Amino acid sequence: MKKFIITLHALIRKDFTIERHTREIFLVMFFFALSILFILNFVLDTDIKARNSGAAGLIWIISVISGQLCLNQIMSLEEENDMLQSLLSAPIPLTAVYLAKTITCFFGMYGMTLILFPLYSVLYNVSLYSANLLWIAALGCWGYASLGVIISTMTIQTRMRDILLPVLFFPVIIPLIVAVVKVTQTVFTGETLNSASTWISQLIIFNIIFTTIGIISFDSLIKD
Amino acid sequence: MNEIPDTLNYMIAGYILFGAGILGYITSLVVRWKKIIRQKNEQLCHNSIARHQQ
Amino acid sequence: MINTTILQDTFEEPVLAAKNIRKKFGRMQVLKSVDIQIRQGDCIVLIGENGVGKSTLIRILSGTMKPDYSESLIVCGEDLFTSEKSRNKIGLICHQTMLYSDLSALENLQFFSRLYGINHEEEKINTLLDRFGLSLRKNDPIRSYSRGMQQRIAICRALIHEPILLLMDEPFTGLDEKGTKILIEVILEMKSQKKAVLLTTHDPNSMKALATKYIKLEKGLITGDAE
Amino acid sequence: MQITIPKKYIILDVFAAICILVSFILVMFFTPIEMTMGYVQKIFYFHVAHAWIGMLSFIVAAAASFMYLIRKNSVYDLIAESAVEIGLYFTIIAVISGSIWAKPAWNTWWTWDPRLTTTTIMAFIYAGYQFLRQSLDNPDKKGRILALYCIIGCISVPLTFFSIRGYRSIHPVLIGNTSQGMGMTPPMILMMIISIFSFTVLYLALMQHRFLYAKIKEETEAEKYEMEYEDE
Repeated sequence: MKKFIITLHALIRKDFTIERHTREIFLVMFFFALSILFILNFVLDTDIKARNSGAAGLIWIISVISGQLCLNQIMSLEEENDMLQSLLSAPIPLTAVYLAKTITCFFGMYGMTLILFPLYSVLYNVSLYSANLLWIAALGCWGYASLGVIISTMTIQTRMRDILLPVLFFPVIIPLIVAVVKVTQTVFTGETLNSASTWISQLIIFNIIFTTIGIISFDSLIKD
Repeated sequence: MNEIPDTLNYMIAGYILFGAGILGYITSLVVRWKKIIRQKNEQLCHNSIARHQQ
Repeated sequence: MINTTILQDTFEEPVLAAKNIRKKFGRMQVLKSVDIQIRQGDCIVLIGENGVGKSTLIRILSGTMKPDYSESLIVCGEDLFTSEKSRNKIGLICHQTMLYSDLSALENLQFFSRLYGINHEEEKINTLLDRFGLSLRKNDPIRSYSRGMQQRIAICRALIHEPILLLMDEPFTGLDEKGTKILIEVILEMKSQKKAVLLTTHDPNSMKALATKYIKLEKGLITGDAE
Repeated sequence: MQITIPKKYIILDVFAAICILVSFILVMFFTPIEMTMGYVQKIFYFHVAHAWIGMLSFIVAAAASFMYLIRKNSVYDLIAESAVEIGLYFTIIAVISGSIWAKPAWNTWWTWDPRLTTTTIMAFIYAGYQFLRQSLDNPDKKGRILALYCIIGCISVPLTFFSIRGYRSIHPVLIGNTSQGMGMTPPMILMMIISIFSFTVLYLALMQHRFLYAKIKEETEAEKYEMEYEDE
C-alpha cells in the first residue's frame, strides 16, 4: 500500500513537473476557456435573465469543452517516445497509472472551474458565491476526469487521435453534465440542496461506476 | 363529429423512408458483399500463383 | 567427463526461462513455440530477418506484452506475469528512448528510480550520469539533446535499478561512438558479474567479441546456435 | 473455391420478407384511422419497430462485447460489429420517421422528449463506435477497446434517459403526451406487436448476413496482413 502511494505520487509529480517546465496544458486550457467566456459576451450582452439562468450550464459547457484539451495533452505525453511501454515494464500496478492520470486531470479541471465561477460572476455581474460549489465542482470534475482518461486512452491509440475524442466522449458524458448542471443551478437559485438530492446521488453513482470501470479495465486498454 | 386531419402526405413520406431505409441497407450489404467476394477471389488467385512459383 | 563438469558449472537457476511462448497478430502466428533459457553470464544475440518477431519476443520477455500462451515464463525464479517484483530485475532498451522529452535527464532518472523503489537514488543517479558523461547537462530537457545522447540516457534508465537481465532491441542503432564504447563496457561488466544480456542486432558480426551464443528466430521458432 | 450464401439463410430471408410485407399490408388496409391525427398515425407501427430494433441491437452489442472481454473470442467482436451497424441504421430511420410523425401530431419537427433525446444520443454513440472501429489498427487491442467503449455506452444511455426523465418531472413541459398518451385501441396494440415481431425477424435475417460478411472480411483482411507481413 505504501509502495502504491509512492508510485502514485511519483506519477503525479512527474506530470506536474512537465507542466511546470512547458506550461502547455493548463495555460492553454485556461485561455481557451477565457476566450469562450468572452465570445459569450456577444450572445448574452443585453439579456440579464439569460446571464443568471444560464450561468450553471454555460460554465460547465465551457469547462467540458476546454477540459478536452487537457485530456488529449495529458495522454499524448505517454504516447510519445513509447512511454506506455516504459510504464508497462516498470514494477508498478497499472491501476496506479490510471489513478495518477485521473488525479492530474482532476486538478487541472478543478482549478479551471474554480477560476471560471468567480470570473463569470465578475464579468457578467452575477453573484455566484457559495461554499457548496467547492464540493459539487469536485464531484463533477472527478467524474469528468475518470471517464475522460478512459476514453482518451482509447483515442490516442487510433489514427485520428485528437479529433476522435470529443465524438466519443461527449455522448457518454451527458448524464454527468446534466446532473452537475442541475445541482449547480439549485445552488445558484438559492434553494436547499435537499431538492437536488436525486441529482447529487446520480452524480455520485456516475463517479463510482466510471472510476470502477477505469480501475478494472485500464490494463486491458493499454496492454498489447 | 371531428374532422380527421389530412395527414396522408406525412404517412406516405414516412413509409417511403422506411422502404428506402430497408432497401438501402440491403443494397449496401449486397454491394459490399460482392466487393469482398471479388477481393477474396483475387487473393485466392494470388495465393495459388505464389504457391506455384515456390 | 568433460561434458559433465561443464554441466555442473552451469547448473544454476537460469536468469530467464521461457517455455513454449506463442503469439498471434490477428491471424498471423508470429511466435509458434519459442523456448529460451538465459543463464548467468550469458550474452545472447538474437538474429533473424526483419519482421520475424524479434521485437515481439523482446517485448514479451520484458513483460510489456502478453503472449497468447506460455507454459512458463520465469525470471529469477518468479513468474513474470504475476509477480511485480520480477520486473525489478529486468532492464529494457528499445528503439524509442522511453523518456519524457520535456523533463531533464535528472528528473527522468529520479522518476524511474521512484517507480522502481530505489534507495539512495541521488548517489546512484550521479554515478551513472558521470559514467555516461552526462553530468554537465543533466538539468537540460531531453528534447535538446542529440540523438546519441538521448540513447545514452536511455541506457542509464535501463540500468538505474541494477537489473540482472538486460533486454536490448537494436541498442547500437543511433548510438554515437562514445555511447557504443560505454555500452560494450556495460555488457562486459554484466557478463563478469554473472548477470545476463539478450540483444538483437542487424549486424551480428560486430558482436563476435561479446556474444556467448547466437540464436536465430525463424518462422516463429528458435533455431539455436546459428552462426 | 467460391463463397456462397448458405441455403438455410435464405429460408429466414424469405420469412422476413413475407412478415414485413404482411405487416405493411395490415397497417395500410386493416388498421383503424386515428381520429386526432389521421393517417400519419400509421407511421407509428413501423417507427416503434425501428426504435425497438435499435434498442435490441444495442443490448445485443453490449452483451456480445461483454462476452468478448471474458472469452476473447473474435466471434463476439464480429457480432458486436454487425449489431452496431444495423442498430445505427435503424435508429437513424426511427429518429427521422419520428420527426415526420411529430410535425403533424405535435406541430413541431423536434421536441426534447426524453425518449427522442436518448435515442438520438444512442445513435451518436453508435456513430462514435463506428469511427473508432475504422481508425484502430492493432487487431487484438481493437476488439478490447471497442468492447469497452460499447459497454461504457450501454451504461451511459440508461443514465442519460433517467437523468432527462427526472429533469422533465421537475419542470413540466408543454407537450406532456408521449407515444403512450394516444389511447391505443386493442387492434392497434395487436398491430404494434405484429410489426415488432416482423421487424425482429428481419433483424435476425440481416444479422446473419452481416455476420457472415464480417467473418469473410476479417478472413480476407487477416490474409492480407499475413501477406504483407511475409513480404517485409
